[in-house]
This record gives sequence, structure tokens and C-alpha cells, in this order.
Amino acid sequence: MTLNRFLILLLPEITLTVVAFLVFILDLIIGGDEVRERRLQWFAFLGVLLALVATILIWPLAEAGGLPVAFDVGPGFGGDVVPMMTLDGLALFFKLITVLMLAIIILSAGEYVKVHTPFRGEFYAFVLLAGLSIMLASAATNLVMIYLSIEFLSITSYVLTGYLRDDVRSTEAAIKYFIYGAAASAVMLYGFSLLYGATGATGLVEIATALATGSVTLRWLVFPALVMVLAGLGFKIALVPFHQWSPDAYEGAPTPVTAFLSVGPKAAGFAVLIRFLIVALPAFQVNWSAMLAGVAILTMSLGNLIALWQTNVKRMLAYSSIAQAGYMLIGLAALAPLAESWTNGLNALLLYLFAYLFTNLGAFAVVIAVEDRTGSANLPDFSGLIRRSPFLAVSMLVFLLSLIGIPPTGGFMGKLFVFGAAVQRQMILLAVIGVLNSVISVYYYYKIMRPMLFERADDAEPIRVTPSMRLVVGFSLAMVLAIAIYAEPFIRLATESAQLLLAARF
Amino acid sequence: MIPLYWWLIVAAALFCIGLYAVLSRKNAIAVLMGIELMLNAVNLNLVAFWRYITPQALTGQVFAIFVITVAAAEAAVGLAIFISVYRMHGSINVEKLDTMRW
Amino acid sequence: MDFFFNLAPLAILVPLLMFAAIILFTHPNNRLSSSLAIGGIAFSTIISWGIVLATILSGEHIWEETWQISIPWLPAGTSVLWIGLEVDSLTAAMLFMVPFVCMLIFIYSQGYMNLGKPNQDPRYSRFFAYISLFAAGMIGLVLSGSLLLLFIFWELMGLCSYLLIGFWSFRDRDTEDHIDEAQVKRARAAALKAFLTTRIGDVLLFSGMVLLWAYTGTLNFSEIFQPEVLEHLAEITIWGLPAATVIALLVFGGAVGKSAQFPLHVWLPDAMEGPTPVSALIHAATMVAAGVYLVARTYPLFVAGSVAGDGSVLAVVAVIGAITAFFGATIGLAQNDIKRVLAYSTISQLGYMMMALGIGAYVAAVFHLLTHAFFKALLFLGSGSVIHGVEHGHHEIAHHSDHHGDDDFNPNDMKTMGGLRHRMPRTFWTYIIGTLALVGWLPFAGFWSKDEILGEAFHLWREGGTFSLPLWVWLAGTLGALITALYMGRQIGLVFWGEPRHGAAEHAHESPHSMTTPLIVLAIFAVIGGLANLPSNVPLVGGELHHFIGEVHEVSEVVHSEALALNAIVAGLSTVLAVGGLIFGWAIYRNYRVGEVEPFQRWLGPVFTLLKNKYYVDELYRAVFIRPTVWLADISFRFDTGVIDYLVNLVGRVTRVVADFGGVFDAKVIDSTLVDGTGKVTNSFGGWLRQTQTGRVQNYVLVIAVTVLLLLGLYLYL
Amino acid sequence: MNFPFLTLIIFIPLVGAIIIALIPRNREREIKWFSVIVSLFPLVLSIVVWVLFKVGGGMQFVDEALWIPTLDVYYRVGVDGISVPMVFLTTLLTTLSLFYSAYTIKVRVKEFFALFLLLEMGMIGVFLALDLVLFYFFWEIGLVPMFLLIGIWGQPKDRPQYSAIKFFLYTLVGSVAMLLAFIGIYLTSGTWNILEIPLVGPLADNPALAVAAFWAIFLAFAIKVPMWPFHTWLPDAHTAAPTAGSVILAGVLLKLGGYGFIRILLPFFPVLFKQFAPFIGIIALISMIYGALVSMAQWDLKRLIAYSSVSHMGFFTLGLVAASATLNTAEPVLNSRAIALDGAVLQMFNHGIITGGLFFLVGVIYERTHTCDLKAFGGLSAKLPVYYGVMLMTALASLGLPGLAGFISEFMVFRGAFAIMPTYAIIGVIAIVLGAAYILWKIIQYIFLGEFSKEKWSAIFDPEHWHFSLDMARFEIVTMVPLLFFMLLVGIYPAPILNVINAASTALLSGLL
Repeated sequence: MTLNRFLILLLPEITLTVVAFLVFILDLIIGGDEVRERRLQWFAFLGVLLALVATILIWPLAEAGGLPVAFDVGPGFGGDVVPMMTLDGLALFFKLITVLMLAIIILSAGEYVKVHTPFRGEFYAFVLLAGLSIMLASAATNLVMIYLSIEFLSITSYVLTGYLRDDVRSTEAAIKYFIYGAAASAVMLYGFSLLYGATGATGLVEIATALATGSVTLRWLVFPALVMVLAGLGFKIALVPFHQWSPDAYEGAPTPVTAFLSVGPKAAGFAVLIRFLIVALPAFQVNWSAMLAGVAILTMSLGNLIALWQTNVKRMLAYSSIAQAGYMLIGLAALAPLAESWTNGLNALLLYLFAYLFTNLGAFAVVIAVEDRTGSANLPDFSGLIRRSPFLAVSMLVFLLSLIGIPPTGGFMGKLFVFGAAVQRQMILLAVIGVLNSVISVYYYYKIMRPMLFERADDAEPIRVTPSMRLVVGFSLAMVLAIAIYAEPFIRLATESAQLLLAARF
Repeated sequence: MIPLYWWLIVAAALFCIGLYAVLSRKNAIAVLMGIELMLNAVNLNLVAFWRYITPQALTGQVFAIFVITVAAAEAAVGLAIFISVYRMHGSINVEKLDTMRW
Repeated sequence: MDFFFNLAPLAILVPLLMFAAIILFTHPNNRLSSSLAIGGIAFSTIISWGIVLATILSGEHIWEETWQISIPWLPAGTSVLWIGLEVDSLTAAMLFMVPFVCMLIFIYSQGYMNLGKPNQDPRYSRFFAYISLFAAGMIGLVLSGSLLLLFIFWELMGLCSYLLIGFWSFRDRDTEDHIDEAQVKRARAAALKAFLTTRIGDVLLFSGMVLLWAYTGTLNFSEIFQPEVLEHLAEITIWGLPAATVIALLVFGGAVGKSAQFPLHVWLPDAMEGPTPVSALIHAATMVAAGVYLVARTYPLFVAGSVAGDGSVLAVVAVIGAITAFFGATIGLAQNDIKRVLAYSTISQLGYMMMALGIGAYVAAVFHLLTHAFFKALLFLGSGSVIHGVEHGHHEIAHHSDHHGDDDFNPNDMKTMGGLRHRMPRTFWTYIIGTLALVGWLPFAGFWSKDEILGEAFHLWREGGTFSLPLWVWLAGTLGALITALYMGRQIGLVFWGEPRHGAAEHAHESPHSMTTPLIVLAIFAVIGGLANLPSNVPLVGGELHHFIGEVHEVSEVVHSEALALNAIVAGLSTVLAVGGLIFGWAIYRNYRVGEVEPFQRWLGPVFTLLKNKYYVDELYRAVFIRPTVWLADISFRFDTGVIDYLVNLVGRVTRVVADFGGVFDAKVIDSTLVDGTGKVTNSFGGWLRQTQTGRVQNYVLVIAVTVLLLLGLYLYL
Repeated sequence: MNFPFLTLIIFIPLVGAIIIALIPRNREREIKWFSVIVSLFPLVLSIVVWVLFKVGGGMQFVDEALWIPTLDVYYRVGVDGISVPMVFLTTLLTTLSLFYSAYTIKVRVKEFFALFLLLEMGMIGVFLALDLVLFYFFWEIGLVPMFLLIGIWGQPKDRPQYSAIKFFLYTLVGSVAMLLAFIGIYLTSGTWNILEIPLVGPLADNPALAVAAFWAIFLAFAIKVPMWPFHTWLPDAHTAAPTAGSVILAGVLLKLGGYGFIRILLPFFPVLFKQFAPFIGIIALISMIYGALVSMAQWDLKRLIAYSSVSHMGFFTLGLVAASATLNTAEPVLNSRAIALDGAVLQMFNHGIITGGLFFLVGVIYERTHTCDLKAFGGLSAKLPVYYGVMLMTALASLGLPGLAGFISEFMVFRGAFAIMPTYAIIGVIAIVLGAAYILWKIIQYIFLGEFSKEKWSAIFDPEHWHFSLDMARFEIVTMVPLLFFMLLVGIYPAPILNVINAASTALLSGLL
């Protein structure tokens, strides 16, 4: 593979990298000027749009089995080509999710960043780098690359979480996140080392081959490795019982970062988990399927039950997003790779994630908008929102309905697919617990709706919504509705992204 | 030659010691050191596996080097966070950092 | 002659339209309203009499081929239910009486409601609207050729009776002081009681009707009464009985409710709370007759049910009739309210009709129905005239004297009357005629009809066994006749003879001509009514009604449509009892003075108290049916909020939320300590779950370690 | 390509709602009357559809388009004789409610009217949808506006927020269960088409799952109907909702459940329905009698009528059960079955007209006095004779007086039930007597009869919030007239509407195995 082609395949990542470093440099040059700093936001946004264009440009290149991203290093250097990444539907899907997420977060952060954070330019750079790490993670096909990208994501996330240097909560959140994350990744790494020891390979495909051909010396190490990797990835996705960092980190982090944390690490974690389980361990599907089903039940139930208690909207949404991850996990637990039908579990997960992306980020955008005005995000801050800003209130209502899973919202389509997968695999109990949980979740989403819609605000002053915020919320709203009302392209996107991977592995 | 198992047991022990440190030490620096121990256990594993399972390819070695590098970066960020925590809270006792809970 | 038949729908529609016109448009103009109502009913009367005439002229063939029209009404499943009108000679016989009596009552009401006088009733127009609707209902019921249509009119009359009985059930305290508070309460209760009691009968009829439709596929009388249909009904069993039997019993249930037969008779006496013309209209002449008419109309069903069910159905009818006839009469002995006496008399007379039907003498029953309609309407209107006169007298003394005094004056109380024969001569004479007709003095109408019933029973007894049913029927009827004579003697003695026992009676005036003229017309019919159906041994005119309606229904061994000759024993005995009883009652009561213990009470003692209290049936029903129902309703409601809703909320509580909806909710809902208890339990559950989130990062990491170890352990174990 | 009547009926309200969202908030008059006018379009169209509808012609006016190809989901709407009256009922009651609300809603006008039109879209959609996913979409779309109507415009003292969320949760519990069942049905039958699934016989190969799916769908519809013991959301929702909301709730929303039973559960699982008919029949009887008894114990007019809905919808269920209990038997019974189903459908229509009317009439006194406490009134017929007359007629229609609408449907329901399950039927007639009792005793007697006095009235009358005449104002009469007309029309000559229903229900039943 030539260098040119190699660079083309990495175009989105390269774009993000360049833009991120340009932002660093520009920030150094113009630092301190508020107006210009504001322009940095738009510059970062422009970079994200470029990355989006790049992603779309390389879209046709993906093929079944994945296009290995590696280039010849020449015979002088050992001659081995070790592809660390791949370009397939799944990777592209997550690249798309990443750029969309970055766009939304960067746009919605403007006002917040201006008011609350130091080093405003760098903030955008870090966000862009975090996005880059997600892209890398979603394409990684080698344990080494997986570790590197995940760790890259972790480190940027720590920094972002603790970005409010002078805030008690932010710093506390950062240290907790850091210690928890470091320990979890150490556990995951230990799992990687065991897997390497068992199969003698670090490439996911090679691991699968080794397991399939029986040339495995220490097969009994595979299951412990699976558990440990699951712990590490579960930490990223915030699956119960590896979720405990997330409420604290969500609450303490700057709200735009919370929005990022609720989507980004989850996306990365799911991307890696999907690839890891499907590519490396298809032979162990019985084991991980049962395990994931159990974890999904725990995650949904616990997330919802504890969310009932929360009075801080950010924290509540943290628990809510734990529960949402549980629903997504149903898709993976009920993976039916050979199914001819509309849902094979994986496309369900991807569709759900796609809908969740807009829903949750939209909801956080509203929270940010309210917080910009009221200074905090507790339930009473939402009182009378329908009077203060009908647009925000109605949008928030739709987002909450989507989180519950009521049509015509994207959340409904996601749930339809996810539960469809479970029913198809005859995992009725899983499906029933899933729908019961979506009923329970109404209780706490209602706790947001009630002040927002039914109660009178002490401060009846209308909330001014900045144009960029209006854009973000409006776009998210449109997408959430579109995923349900004009579902076809989204379903096709999710299905085709999943199909390439499944076709190659099963 | 020393059997592979011996290496693995040592690594596992090291991992557990590291974990114990993470769980029990109050000082964040000590916790960080525990994490480093865990990572070193991983490194030991990787190198041992390389030596015994796939001596022909350098994968395990390279992996270990990457881990060491990343650990350094992680420690840097971690220490930076500790400093800001210390500035805000006046200590880095992780047991006392529980303003956010429930 | 088909001309009049084809106008039959108009006989119903015109009064109906008058109702609508009055309610919607003309109600501000009282005179116009009542004129419309009277005009409407007069029009109906003309058409009806035309129909009667046409039926008579059409002779025998009316039995072979009745006049019918019908329309497809209810598309149902694969069939269509038709409804329509039908005229046969039974209908014609009723049509002769119903609109005519209604018309007389309408005319009378104009006077009774004081048209054009200062004390004219403020709800004058409303009254005429209601009675128009009522008349339409009764005429429609008679003309119905389908049980369904009959039921519709049946219920329409139920509604009208509710409205009319409750005519004074509300008032504006500030403007309407001609009604007192107690009266409002009584009227309110009476209306409800009437509607609900008859409603019980109605749902039985409803059930019977529905079953009939289900099993025969039609509700048209002419189709149901085909022999093969009836046979088919007798063959099907439902709940272990032949369907015909079940259906007949259910239909009879309806008749029991409407015709105030025991045990559903309780509503009729209370129904006297309505204006008096209403009593005459609804509760004497026509509406209560609907039940009897229903049985007569669906008689083949009863016959089929009886044959299939060993004679049981008709026996039930006869027994119920006999019980009602006897006990109704006894209660009449002890009442003081002039209208109540008549009400119990009505119940008793309806019992006669039922028992006639029960022994197969349906012609006799219809005959009694017709004659009774005239003389009972006469009596009620006469009593209305009396009350009206006494009320005027009361007004007069209240106006002239300084002391307003006795506000609890009751114009209906016979014991405060007396000596009215001089003050209200026209009323007096017509009333006497009515009385004689009721107690059955020769040659008044009542004699012939009652005697025929007793004669039939006697005849059957002689043919049948010694202690067979007809014997008891005859005995009950004969004893009833004696008691009837006694209470009527008591009544005329108290009302018309003796000295006035109250200033109001002293100042009573004769009523206006609009009231007395109808009385005179009715009196004529009360005298000559018997001519319609003299015994068969009377030359030329004997057994006319038998000829006219005798073959409406198929004759069989249980149905007697042949007229009987006059039986000297029966007629003689009942005449002696009637004459003796009336004179005896009159003699001992005509000089009754206020405050005395009355003779019957002296002689009967506790039995009199029992009678005065109507055998305590009302109290019994209250204790057995009404209270338990209300109690059950209450219990159900408590169950609903206390158990079902509580369980629902409990589910909510397990998820800890409902309690969080706010203090308002907590304060209101927690009405039992149980709720508190479970609230705490769920709280602590949620609390425990929450405890896991300690805020200490090392605990979190520990969870990872423990989880991994647990999973590994699980793996090894498996 | 036919003229897309049904599509227009569904989506005109949506367009109206969007346009209202764009009108400035302070143009209240314009918003009110615009929404009334918008709602007239579906009303007129639904009348046109009814007129053009060919009796016995099966599904008509079908609009079909592939919606989500990968999922095999179609946008497919159509009407048969069962949905035609329901759609008309919905459009009629919506127009009347909007008209009524134009006079009575004073706060947050814009939101109210926009939501109401959205609600209309959801309800009509349910009646027209012929695809399970589409059905589910509309089913849930109606949920949210109603939730907000109760919560925002509810009567403050009746815990509107609690009632709103209770309504929401109840319905959601049912509908998520239904969703799972729908998925299961689709996975085995391979189509979402409501008309095709019965031909395939969903889940035939897996009896246990079929039973589970049956009860899951049953739950959803039973909650909506509502059947005992899933009814407790109804009294709360009714009590709290604003008048127009109560009208729509009783008039249309309850019918969604009933319609679902007929359109979905019965054709999908005829055998299971038959098998469980005795049990469901008992639930119907309990609903009828229990509902009536609890009504009798109420002192709040709205709550009373709410419980009476439980009782009256029990009649519907009885008819439905009778229609299903003898599937698979000889031909003559088809007649009784079809009559029972006719009765059930007509009962829904009548209940919509009558109870809708009753809630408007509750609104009449509520707007004047702000109380629904029966004990607070008395003797009103002396002062408000027109109101008395209208209420009396509506109440009598409700208690099933012949000549008015309620009787016809009760008659047919019992006709079917007596032929098929006579013991159930004879127990059921108790409810008729009880119905008369609570309506005459509680409603008529306590409000209208008895003593009227100035002191009592001035204690409750609120002249500051009432600017119209004391007796029924003209707009209130105008609101009631169409309903009274239909009560009378159906009662006196039911053939026009029954022809339509009957052909459809006969076809439906004879098509079942």
C-alpha cells in the first residue's frame, strides 16, 4: 500500500489532528481576545465539517472484511505488514457518529465555555482530539492499537473532566475518573496480555484464527481475558457494575464535557467491544452473549432505579445514559449474525446509538442552555421552561420522549430494533425487563417534565437562546424526529455498516 | 529453564499487590504507584509470553514498550490532576473526596 | 276503511309533535300550549275512533288478516329487524278508550291547573307537554305491532311517569311558595321510586324480549304467534326450562312492574304525589293498564309457556293477580289520603285483571280493563275536583282569617272533609256513579266486568278439581269485592256525608265546568260501559266483546273466549256483598268526627296498624334491597380506592416515585398507615441501592475487582 | 390514484397545529378560531367519506405507500364500516371541543389548541391505520398531548399532574407490552399488515408465545377501554382534565382500546379469544356492575361519570365477548355474533356521543361554579330549565332509555349475549337497573331536583369568571345540539349507521376461522 493511499484512508483522522493542532497554535497567538476566541469555536466547527466531508469521501472505499490500513514498511524493517486498523462499515459508521457528536458539542459549548472555562481555545482542541481517539478506537483491529486509542481517549477525557481548574467538583470528578479509569484499563490490559499469551497474536483476526484452528496453547486463559476486557470496556461504556465513575464524573465535569462523556466513550467502547467480540471471539458467543444479557439487565435496571433519586439533571441524565447503554447492549447480547430478518442485533445497536446520539446531545444542549441562564442544573431550574423558552421546552420534551422510546422519535425506532432482536432470539425475559425499564424510566423523565411544563417559574424572564444553540437543538430535534418518520436511510445506514462486518466474520 | 507459569504467577502477584495499593492507600500518589505496579505486571506477562509463546515476532516486546510509554503519559496527566485537586481541596486523600455521591 | 288505518301513525305522531312544539317553541304561551295539547289528543281520538269503526265494520276478517305496516329498522347480523304498527280488534278495543279518556283528562287539566287564574301553575305549559308525550306513548304502545316498538313506548311512559310524578320535585324557594318543602321531597322520592321499581320490571321484559328475538329472529307479534314458532320456543330449553316459559315469565315481570302487581306495587301509591290529573291519566286509566295489555297482547306466549311448563306460567299470573287483588284492597281500608285509597283500589283492580288472565279469561280481563279505565279515571278526577275544591276553601279561609295557622293542612286527607255533597253537587253525583261502578252494583259497568271474572273462575272451579286454583281465585275475588265495597263506603261517607270537619271543607266550591264536564262524560260511560259485553244469555247484545276480540288469539283448552251466561250464584253473592259492604261502610263512617278513633281501627286493632303501614313492605325493601345496594356501592368504592388504586400506586412506590410527586399528593393519598409502611420499605430499598454509590473511588474500583473475581469464580464453577 | 381523503383527514390537523405554532402567542382570538376552522376540514371530509362509503365493500379509501422498505412497513390507511363511525365521532367531538374551548380556555391558549389538533391526528390515525407500526405510532402520538392537556389545563385542586402521569404510565405499560407482542407477531408472520396477519395466523407454531402475545395486547387495550381492574386511571384523569379534555378522553380515547380489540386482537387470535371468552366475560360483568356501583357511591359529578364509563364500556366488552365466544360454530349463530359485535361497536359510538355530551354538561356547571360536588347543588331545574332539559335527555340516553341512542346498542349487545351466553347476560342486566339508579338518583336528583335557594347558589356561583347567561349560554347549546341530534337519530332510526357497522362486523366475523 502506498503512502498516498494510506493517507487517504486516514483522511478524517488527519483532518481532525491538523485542525486540533491549528487550534492550539491559534489559541496561543490570539489568546485572551474574547471575540477571536469565539471565532476559534467556528474554526473548530469548520474543521469538524471538513472531517465530515472526508468521512463521506472515503465512504465508498470500505469493503467486506475491512480494508486494512497499513503501508509497506519495506523489507529492510522486518518486512511484516502489521495492519493496526481497518476501514470497514463499522469504522465509518463510528467516524460519522464522532464527527456529528463533535459538531454538536462544539456548537453547543460556546456560551458555556465563554462563561466558565479558562483556556477556551484549548478546550476545542481537546474535544477534537478526543474525537480523534474515538475514530481510531473504532477502526482499531489490533490489541495494541485498541489499547493506545482507548488510553488516548481516557487521557483526553480526564483533562476535559477536570477542565474547570478552580471548581471543587470538576477536579474531584477528574481525580475519580482518573483513578477509576487507570485501574480499569490496567485490568483490561491484563486481559489483553492473557489473550496474547493464549493465542500468541494481537491482531483480532489472528486471535480468531488461532482459536478456530485449535493452535491455542493456553485456552483456559481466554475466558478470564474476556472478563477482564469486558471490565475495561464496560468502564468506557459505563455498564453496571463498571459504571460507578460516571455519575460523579458527569456531575462534576463541565456540562459540554458531560455531553461528550455521555456519548463519546460509550461509542468508542461499543465500537471496540463489537469488534473485539465479533472478530476475535465469535467462537465464544454463547459465553459472552449470556454474560452481556445479564449485564444488560443489571445496567438497565440499576441505572433507572438510581436515576429516580436524582435531583440534579446532569446526574440524572448520567444514570439515564447508563440505562440507555443497557438497552443498546441487548442488541449485542441478542446478536443473530446470520438472521435474514430486519434486525440482527448489531444493526439494532447501531441504530439505537445513532438515535441516542442526537437525543442525548440534544437534551444536554438544552441543559447547557438552561444552565447558562440559571447557573445550575437542578430540577427547580427547569421550572416554567415552557413559558421561558417554548422552543427549548418542546425540544426537551421530544428528547425525553425519545429516551423513553415513544414514537415518533428516534428512540422508538432504536427500541423497536433492540427489542425485536431480543424477541427474535427468544430472549423474552430480556425484552420484558427492557420494556418494563422503559416504563420505570418515565418516572424520572417525568421529574424533568413536571417543572418544565406544569410548574410556574420564580424567574419568568425568557431564556435567550444563542443562534448556535438554536441550530444545535433544532438539528438534533429534526434528526430525532427524522429517524422515526423517515427511518429508511438510517436503518439502511445501520444495517449496511453492520452487514459488512458480519458478512466477513460469520 | 524456568517454566512459564512461574512468570505468570509472579505477574499475577504483582498485579494483586498493585490492586491492593489502589484499593487501600489514601494518598493519591500511592494509588498511582499501585496502578503503575499493575501495569508492570502486565508488562511482565507480555514479555514472558513473547519469550515462551511467540519468540519469532516482537509483538509482546513492542506492546510492553507501548504500555510503558502510555503509562508515563498517564502519570503526567494524573499528577497534573492531583495538583489541581490539591489546590482546591488542600489534600489528595482519596477517601475524603466524596462531595458527589448517591 | 283503510283510510283510517293508514292514518294510525298520525295518532301517535301528532301528540308527539305537540310535545316537541310546546317544549321548544310555545311554552311561554300557556293557553296556546294547552290548546295544542288538547287539539293534538282530540285529533288522535278522532283517528282512533275511526280505526275502531273501521275494525268493527271489517268484521270477521280482521282476525285472519290484521292491518299492519312495518319498516326495516335495525339491520342486525344477517337479518333485519322490522318494527311496525298493527291493528286488530284488541288494539281497536283499547283505542276506543285510551285517547278518549286522555282527551277528557287533558280538558280537565286545563281547569285543574287554573288556566288564566291568578294562581295558575307556573309550569302549566310544561305539564301539557309532558302529558302529550305520555298520551303519545300510550297510544303508540297500543298500536305497536312489534314487541320492540311496544317496549320503546313502554319506557317512554316510564319516563313520563317519572317526570309527572316528580312534577313538583323541585322549586325555587324564593319565588315558588305554592309548593312546600315537604312536598318537594316527597315528590322527588316518589318519582325516583316509581322509575326504579318499574325499571326492575322493565329489564325483565327487556331480557324476555331479547331472548324472544334471539330464538325466533323476530319481534313482530304476528310472526311470533305462528304456531310453529311457538312450538319451536317450547322445545328449546334454557336454564333447564322451556324457552317459552322463561320468556313468558320475564315478560310477565315487566307487566308486574308496570301494572303495580305484588311485589312491585310499592311505587303506585307514592305516585299520587303528582298532580291529580296525572294520577288519573297514568295511574288509573291507562298506563298501569299497559301491563295488563301487554299480557293480553302476548297471550299466546303465555299459553305456549304454560303448556310447555305444565301450566306454571298462567298459574303464576293468576296467583300474583289474586294476591294483589286481595291485599291491595285490604290496604285501601286503612288509608286516609283520598287518592291513596283510590291508588290501592287500582292495584287491587289490576289484580283482578291479572287473575282473569291467569285463568284463561283474557276477554274478561280486557273488559274489566276498559270499564275500570272509565270509572277509575272518573274517581280520580272526581277526587281531584274534591281536592281542588277543598284547596280553594283553604285559600279562602287563609285569605279571610287573620290566623294563617295550620300550614300542615293536607287537602288530600279525607278525615278533614265531610258534607261536600251539598257544596260540590256535580262532583258528588258523578263520584257516586264511579263508586257504584267500582264496587259492582247492578247495572253499572263494574258489575258486569267484575262479575264475568268471578263467573269464569267459578265456572272453572266447577269444571276442575275441588281445591284447584280457580277456587282460590274466586274466593280472593269475592272477598276483595267485599273489601272494595267497605273502603269505598268509608270513603264516600267521610268525604261527602256528615258535617264538614275542617274550615276548608266548609268553604269548598264546586269546580269549574272544564273540570266537571269530563266527569259527567266519564260517568255516562261508567254507567253504560257494561253494555259492551253483557252475559251471553242477554239477547242481541250479549257477549259483544267476546265476538269482537275473542278470536284475536288462538283458542285452546286454557283460553276461554266464549262468553258465559250469567251465573246467578256468583252474581247474587257479589251483589249482596257489594251492596251490603258499601252501605255498611257508608253508615259507620258518615258521622265520623275528627279526633275519634275510627271504627275499623277499633275493631281490627293491630291488624289495622299493619294495613295502615301497608304491611311494612316499603320498610322491608328498604332494609333488604336499598340499604344493601347503597352499602355495596360504598364498599365497592372503598375497594376501588383502597385496594385497586392502592396496589397500582404501590407499584409506583416500588420505583419510589409517586411519593415524590409532591406534598399535595402525599397529604391526600396517605389515608392509611399501610401506605406509609410500604413507602418506607421501598424508600429503604431504593436507599440501599443508592448506598452503593459512595462517592469513594476506591470502593468503585473494588467493585470492579470483585465483579471480575465473581465472574471468574462462576466460570470455574461451571 | 384516488383522492387521498383519509390521508388528508389525518394530516390536516397536524398542519393546523404547525401553523398555530407559528402564530404569535398573543393573537388568541385568531388561534382559537383558526383551530376550529382547521378541525372542520377533517369533519367535513369524514362526512364525505361516510357518504361515499360503499356499505359492505370491505376496506375502502385505502391509501398505501411503502414507508420503511427494510422493515416492510407501509403507510397504509383505510376505512371499513367499523372505523367510519369512529372517525366521524372523533372529528365531530374534536370540532365541538375546540369550539367549546374557544370560549372557555383562557390560559396558554396557543399550546392548548395546537396540542388538541395533534391529539386529533393521533386518534384518527389509530382508527385508520392498517399497519401495526403505523398503528403503534398513532397510538402513542395521542398519548402525549392528552398527558399535557390534563397536566397543564387540569383543575388545580384535582391533582392534575398526578392524574396526568398516571394516565401516561398506565397507557405506556399497556403499549410497551403490546409492542413486544407486535414484534413477535411480525417475526412469525412476516408482515405488519393488519389485514393480512389474520390470514397467516400469527404465532401459530408457538402456543405459549401466542398466549403471551394475546395477553400483552389484551392488557394494552383493556387499560385503554378501561376494564376492571385496570380502570383506576380513568376517574383521576377525568376529574382533573379540562372539560374538552374529558370529552375527548371519554368520547374517543376509550374507543381506541375498543377499536383495537375489534381490529387487532379478535382477528389475530380468534381461537384464543374464544378460549378465554368466559374469563373476559366475567371481567366485563364485573366492569359493568362494579362500575355502576362505584358510580353510585360518588359525590363528584365528573368522577361519577368516569365510573359510569367503566360500566358502559363493560357493555361493549360483553358484546365483544359474545361475538367471540362461539366462533367456529354453526351458521345461525353468526347472526347473534354479528349482532353482538354490532352492539359493541355501536355502544362505542353511542358512549362517545353521550358521555362526551355529559362531560360538556358537567362543564356547564363547572364553568359557573368551579365545583362538581353534587351536594353543592339542588333545584337547578327551577333556575336553569334548558340545562335541565338537555342534561335530562343526555342522562336518559346514557341510562338506555328506548328512543335514544344508548338503548339500541345495549339492546343489541344483550341480544347477542342472551343468545350466546345467557347466564352472563342475565347477570349483566343488573347493571341496567343500577345505571338508572345512579343517573336519576345522583345526577338528576342532587343537581336538579329539590330546593333552589339564593344563598346556596351565591355560595358557589362565581360571577367573575362567567360572563354568559345563567342558563346554558348560546355556545353551550350549539355545542350540544349535534350530540343531541345524534342521540335522537340513532335512537329513533339506527338503520343508517347500523347498516355500515353491520356489514363490516358480519364480514369480519365470517372471515375468522
